[in-house]
Amino acid sequence: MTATVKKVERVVPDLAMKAYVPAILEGLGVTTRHFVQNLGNLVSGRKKSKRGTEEIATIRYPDEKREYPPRYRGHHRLMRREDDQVRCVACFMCSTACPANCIYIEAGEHEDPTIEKFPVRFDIDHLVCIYCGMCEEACPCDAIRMDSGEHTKPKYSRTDQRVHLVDLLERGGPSIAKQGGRFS
Amino acid sequence: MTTLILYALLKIAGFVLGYVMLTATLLTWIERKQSALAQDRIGPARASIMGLRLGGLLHIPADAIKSFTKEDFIPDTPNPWLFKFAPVIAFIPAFVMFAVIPFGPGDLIISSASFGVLFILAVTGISVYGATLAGWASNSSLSLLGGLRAAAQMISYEVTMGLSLVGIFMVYEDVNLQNVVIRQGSNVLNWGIVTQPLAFFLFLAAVIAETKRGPFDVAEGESELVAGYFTEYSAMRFAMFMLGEFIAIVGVSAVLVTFFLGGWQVPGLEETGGWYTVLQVSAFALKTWFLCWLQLMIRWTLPRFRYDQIMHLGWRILLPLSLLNVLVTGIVLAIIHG
Amino acid sequence: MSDALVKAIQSRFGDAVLASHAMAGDDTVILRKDSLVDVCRYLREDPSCQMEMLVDVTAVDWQDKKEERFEVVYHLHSLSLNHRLRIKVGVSEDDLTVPTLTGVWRGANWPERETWDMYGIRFDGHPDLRRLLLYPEFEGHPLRKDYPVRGYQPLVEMPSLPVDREDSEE
Amino acid sequence: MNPIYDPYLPLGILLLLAIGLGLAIIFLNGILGPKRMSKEKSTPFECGNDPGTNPRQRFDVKFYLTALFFIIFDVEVVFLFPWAVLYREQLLAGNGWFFFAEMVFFLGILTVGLAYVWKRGALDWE
Amino acid sequence: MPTLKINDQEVTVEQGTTVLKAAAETGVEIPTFCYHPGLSAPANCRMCLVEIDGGRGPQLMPACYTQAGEGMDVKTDSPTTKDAQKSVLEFILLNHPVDCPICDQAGECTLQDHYFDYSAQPSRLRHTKVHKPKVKVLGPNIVLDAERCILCTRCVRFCDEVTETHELRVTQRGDHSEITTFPGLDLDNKYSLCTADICPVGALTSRGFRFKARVWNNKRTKSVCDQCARNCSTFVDTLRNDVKRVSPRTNEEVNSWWACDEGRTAFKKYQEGRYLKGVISHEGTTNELAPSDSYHRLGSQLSQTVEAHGGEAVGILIHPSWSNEDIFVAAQFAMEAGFSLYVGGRATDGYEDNILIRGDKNANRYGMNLILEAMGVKHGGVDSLAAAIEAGTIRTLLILDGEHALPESVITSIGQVEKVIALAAWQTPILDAAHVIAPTRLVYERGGTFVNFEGHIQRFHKTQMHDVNILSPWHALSTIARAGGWDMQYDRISDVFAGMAEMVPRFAGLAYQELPDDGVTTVQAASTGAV
Amino acid sequence: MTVYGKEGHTTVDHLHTREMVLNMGPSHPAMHGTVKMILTLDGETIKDADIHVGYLHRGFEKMCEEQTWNQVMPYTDRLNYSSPLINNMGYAMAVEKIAGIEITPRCRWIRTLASELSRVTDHITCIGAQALELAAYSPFLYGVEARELLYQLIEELTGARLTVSYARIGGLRHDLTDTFEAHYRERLPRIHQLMEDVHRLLTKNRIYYDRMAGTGVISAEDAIDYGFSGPVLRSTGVAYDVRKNAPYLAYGDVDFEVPVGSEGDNYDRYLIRVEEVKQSLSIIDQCFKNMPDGPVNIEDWNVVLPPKEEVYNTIEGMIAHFKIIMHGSDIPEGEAYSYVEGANGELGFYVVSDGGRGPYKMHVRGPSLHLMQGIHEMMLGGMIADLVPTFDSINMIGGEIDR
Repeated sequence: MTATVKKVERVVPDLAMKAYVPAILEGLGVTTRHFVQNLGNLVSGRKKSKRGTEEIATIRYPDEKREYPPRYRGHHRLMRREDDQVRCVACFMCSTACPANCIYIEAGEHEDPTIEKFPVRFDIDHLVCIYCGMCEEACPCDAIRMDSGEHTKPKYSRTDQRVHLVDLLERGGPSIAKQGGRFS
Repeated sequence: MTTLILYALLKIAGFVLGYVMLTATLLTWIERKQSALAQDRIGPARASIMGLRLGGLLHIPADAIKSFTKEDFIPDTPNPWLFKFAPVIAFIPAFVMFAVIPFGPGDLIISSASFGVLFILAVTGISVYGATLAGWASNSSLSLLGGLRAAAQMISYEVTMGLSLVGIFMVYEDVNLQNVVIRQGSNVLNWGIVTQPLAFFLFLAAVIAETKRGPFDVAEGESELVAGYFTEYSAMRFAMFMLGEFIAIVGVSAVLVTFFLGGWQVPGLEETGGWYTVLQVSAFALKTWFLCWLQLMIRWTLPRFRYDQIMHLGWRILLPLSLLNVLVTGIVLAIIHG
Repeated sequence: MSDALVKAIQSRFGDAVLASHAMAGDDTVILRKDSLVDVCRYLREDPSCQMEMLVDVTAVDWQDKKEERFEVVYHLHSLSLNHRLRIKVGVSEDDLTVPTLTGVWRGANWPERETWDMYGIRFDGHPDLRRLLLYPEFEGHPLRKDYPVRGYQPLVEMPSLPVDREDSEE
Repeated sequence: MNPIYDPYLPLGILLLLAIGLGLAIIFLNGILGPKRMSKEKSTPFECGNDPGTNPRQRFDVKFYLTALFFIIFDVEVVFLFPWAVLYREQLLAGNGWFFFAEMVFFLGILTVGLAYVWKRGALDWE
Repeated sequence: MPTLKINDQEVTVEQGTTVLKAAAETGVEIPTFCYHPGLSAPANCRMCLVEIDGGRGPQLMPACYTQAGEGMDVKTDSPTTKDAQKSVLEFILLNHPVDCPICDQAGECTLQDHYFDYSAQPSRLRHTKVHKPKVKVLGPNIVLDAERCILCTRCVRFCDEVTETHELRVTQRGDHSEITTFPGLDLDNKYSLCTADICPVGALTSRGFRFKARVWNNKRTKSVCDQCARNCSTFVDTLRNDVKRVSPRTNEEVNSWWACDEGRTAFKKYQEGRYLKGVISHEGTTNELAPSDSYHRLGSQLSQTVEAHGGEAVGILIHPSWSNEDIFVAAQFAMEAGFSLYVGGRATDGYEDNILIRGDKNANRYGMNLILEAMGVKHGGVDSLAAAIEAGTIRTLLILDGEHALPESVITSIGQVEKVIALAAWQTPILDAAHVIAPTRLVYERGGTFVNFEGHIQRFHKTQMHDVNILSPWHALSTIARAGGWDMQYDRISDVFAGMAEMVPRFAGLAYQELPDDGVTTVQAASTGAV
Repeated sequence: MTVYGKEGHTTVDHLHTREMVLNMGPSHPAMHGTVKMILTLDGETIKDADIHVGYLHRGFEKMCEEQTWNQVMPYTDRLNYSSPLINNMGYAMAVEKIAGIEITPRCRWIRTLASELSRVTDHITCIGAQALELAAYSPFLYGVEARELLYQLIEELTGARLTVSYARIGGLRHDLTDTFEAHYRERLPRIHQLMEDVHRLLTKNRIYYDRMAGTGVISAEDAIDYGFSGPVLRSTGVAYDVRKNAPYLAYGDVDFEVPVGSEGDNYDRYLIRVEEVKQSLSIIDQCFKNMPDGPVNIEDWNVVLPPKEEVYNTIEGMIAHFKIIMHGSDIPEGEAYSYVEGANGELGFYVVSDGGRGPYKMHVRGPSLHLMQGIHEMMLGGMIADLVPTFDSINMIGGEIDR
């Protein structure tokens, strides 16, 4: 295998470099450029400078929020059926797929024989969760999703980080995914 | 006598407490905000009183309150008293340095002592004690290394600092700072930076080293020594080092302005008195601010020297250069006047 | 390429090679324990092998699945000839020792320490056979199959260096 | 001298003020801050470990050397100041070259000293 | 003795062996749904179709039904066979509902396994599936989901051939076929849960276990049923330390493939009233005690009585459902201290049939007799206990386990005993009379050995764990004895077993750790030991 | 102790200074990734160094033995947390090697692209952190800003910035998004500009040069002997790069150069990383150009999860889905050592399968482990301050050493 090798060019210190000052001035030029342009942006309220290059990369977080991409894995939510019932049938796929074992489910028998099974309890411990998305991937009913677009918020106690069925359902909207052999 | 005291107090209040302390406290904010802007960040903006944020300015009182209400603990050390007073020792020299700096024409100088520059050199010499004693008294290896580095570095650059000023004195024939400023006059071409350009750079480097600021901050180089000589300090004692450092920044900027940037002189303005004085005091303030800004910018631009490189730079480059500067100044002056 | 290598070892060391295979394209020889160092030295020094780099050392615990419970696995790589070889040595539970390869490659040091740490296989002649990843007070060797996944260990006091206070008086 | 230019009194006031301010700040902190000492807090910081060695021991002699050099050179620098202030006056007075030569001689001694320690390796930090 | 080739491997089998079994002998697995070794082979699922060349050219034949013939050439991995398997699976899955999420069988479903192993093809169906009744209750223990049924008729055959109660039948035709009970008949025979076990899919499920847990999360432990003298081999499934299900473990020697409903649901009765702490009752007030303290309490009580009134004054009521080790330690303790030993136990004349269930509801009477006999311990029954209480010779009565079916005479007279102390795992009425109760472990929480009515010794394992401080009966007794000042040094069950094997000739040569999963017959052990 | 006598350096016993033993780390600003070095110092010179790792040990290999093949993926994210995508790909490749799975062409290119994205972020982090610990704060934040732009891309692609869990056995979790390339191109000029700023602040700055050049030197022989790889090995002039020596994924089909150094010092490593960032950006560009359309996952329901549409609506899909999640993908018995060029060097996965639901044995050959076992060679005789750039330039990652 002939590797295409490139020898990196080391800087040979010349007098200008040895004198410290030119490099320092150049460096100061760079930082000052950023400083001046950002100051201009800040004062004038522009997002970007006229050249379109300098911009302040950070945001004032709680006041201003970055929009998460659609695939962002955030707070879990449980979707609903068309009749607003919980879509989850307590199949335990998510808790099985979960590498962190953070999902606790208890199944119950539903009166409606077409639903049969539903979760009586559905707890996720967000302190244990590693937000890997395996549960979402493992769900065979489009019930659990992580696309709520919000991340898990800090809480004051450990128990508060254990979210329950109600919290999860609150975030969930109706899912339109067809299921159970009903092709559209 | 009473008037004398009152007048002195007025000047102290106006200059040291008003201008210097204000600038130093503002610098704690500016350091963060300026670096933030230079690095494409927003910087401090969180502290607020009822939604009012003032661009993060409220962080200054917030920090003060925090520092005051934190536990000030003293580690297990054989020298608790040294430990306790080292921050004060570090703080005082930076503070009293302003006594001999003229901030305006005439008697707008707290102490018009004729030994002005000697006082500054003496005071910066004393400031070595703060860091060294802190490092020693902390009874920690990291602190000790930091303290030793601080001591060696500061005294090494002290020599360059003194030597680079010799040229200034040769040109302006006085060691009283007010007189140096007056001799520089309102003509920019007669200012120290033009007549003694090399000395300016030497002195700038030396004073940055004296204040232990980047790129000379090996004494507190956090990637090696965690926080150097003040690793063990907490609460307001820790803040005193910081405050002392920022006051020292203002101090050395003022000294630089005085020696090299014409002090309170406004270019082209010969008269003094009345509104002119106000203008000149403002000019002094602005020049000092600019140099403060420059020092901060340098700190946020450059990497840190290694300790031996600092010593190398000080003894083998800056010292010979400052000797050379004296020699060249002497020759040039001799040629001009000879 | 490496096939030739396996043959070379076989012809040179004969019965030192217990078996060889090339599963998924990785050439493997299974060696007798006592000839490990000799074979490795040969592999490193012989111009036709030039295995300058010991890539990795680890072990596998076969518990009841194989006759010899442990298998120490070495991966070798030749930078100049760009070929690789895997060497395996069986270690039975009665004699948990393997000769060290630190004399052949200095790079064997830490991986061997890790293997000792995780499997309790002792490397004879290793200059500094301490635990690598776990703390000295740890009991057991966690990557053995009989070590429970949730094997909790008692908390230990933070280890500290002895402080020599006497020299301040000198 | 005009008493208004008396240099020492304001200096003294400022010094007292500095000391007072420094002590006051620390005193105030002592009152406002909590006091909760613990064994861990009182041990010197060494990355979470107990200290490896006692810091109170002989440290590198180079630090002492530096201090010595500083004293030598700084004192010599101070000698230069009066000379520097008078240099131009002396130039104008006409004995400039003699005065200059004096300084060169003095600086020469200084330089020789520097060259000596340099050559001897005392400025080598490894 | 025909010789045939299976995947080019020659094998000679007994005349009349099916190809399926012959293949199994060579280690080749042929997938099946309807075939069950304990039932007749109807060959109706067609999953076991393999390519067999019996001399008339290769053709697909059901391996479970076809007898091995001389010179047969069987190919289980030929393209034709594989294609047949895929087709059969596709056909079976045609109307199978998309139910895995709610189906209890998921995880141990033969259909899932076979599909994954033999097909893994996408569906080609884009039409609505046939719908059938979903939650159809067949009996007290069984519920049917007709959609999931693949009509293998295992359940029908089970009711016809094993229990011979004939409750189930297939009705309708084609894709409307469905399992039903005969009108007016419920599926409520004594073995009805076995139909759920043998159902290869999730059509028949256990109502008790329904939705309680997912099978792949369960921890499965080998155990032995202690509800009658049969000692059926079982699996105990636990989840988070909780017994969820007990199912039969195939053991030709004891229970073949089956187990009765009663034994399998017995664990539920232990879920309430469990003793996790020692209890002291004193004039109507009860106090709790740490387990270890309660053992000490018992020990000192016993030693006090012995000191005051001699060993005879202590009556000890042992239970024939306890394991050999427990009984051995109890007997040794009684001998050592001179206690009077009485044998209690559950009813001995319960329901009995000729399938599995025995009338004697005590798991280990055989083993107990072996031990007591070998040790020569004097022991009496419950009647003699009643007599002794009446006579007033018993000052302290130590009841071991609370599950004794005691005669009226004992129950009425027990109040006369000065001190009634007990070592029990869960609350029973008889324990109301006890003054001090020390907790011990349930049968699911400990290991040990039973000998069944035929002399077959089996080992059961610990399946769950509540508190390590609660000890198994043998260990608790050993601790109690030590606390009372007697010399009993048993801390490991294998030591107990070794001591017992030394003393009981029928156990000679056995070692606790080396008992096979299926157990051994002690009669044989004794005979080989004698030789 | 040496004093300066007539003969130059003479040892005088009674003037000795005690050697100072200094614990550096685990809780130390420079010891990122938590490592402890017990240094023996003579003044400021390092005389001896005993390196203790393991503070981030979390039983990775033990955990893997308990999980299904795909469940291991999130764990691999946390090996080299600066370039999680490369770890993902490395692990997936090892399992695919055992099973003999040939991934789809599009998947190959996406994996290449993702690996290179990760490499860029890793190198930028390393360059920035190195500057940061030499107190040059601005280059660090410019680097972070550039990295952030890429992290946002990674987030768009995978759903998370760091804990990506992107690869799957036999494919990937997602295809590229439609806007991915456009977003990348939009950000590229800014990234280039920021890297240029970093270069202007550092490369020719003498302070930086003095700190970096001639410090942390190691010879090629030592480096190979200790099992070094990646930029550290290349800085000694050995042109070893897995992407060239044993091309995997689509690396055989792209043009790039392997930068090597000559001195084996910190400065060379800095230059190599800067150059590799450029090369990687060029590879990414080629990936976009050459990437074919087509499926991302292989069509084997024994290995990859069926598409959701099939899972929801067909029993076949549902069963395959259930089986893979309950009992793991169908991977045959066997063993394989698969290695990729991680940002710090050869990242190898030695996986043994017993045909079960997950790895029987999993071993990760983290490049940092070998770098750390030889770091004392680079440190001894240097000053304590040199430790900082040296330690940074090998870019020690606790996650892959301690596992």
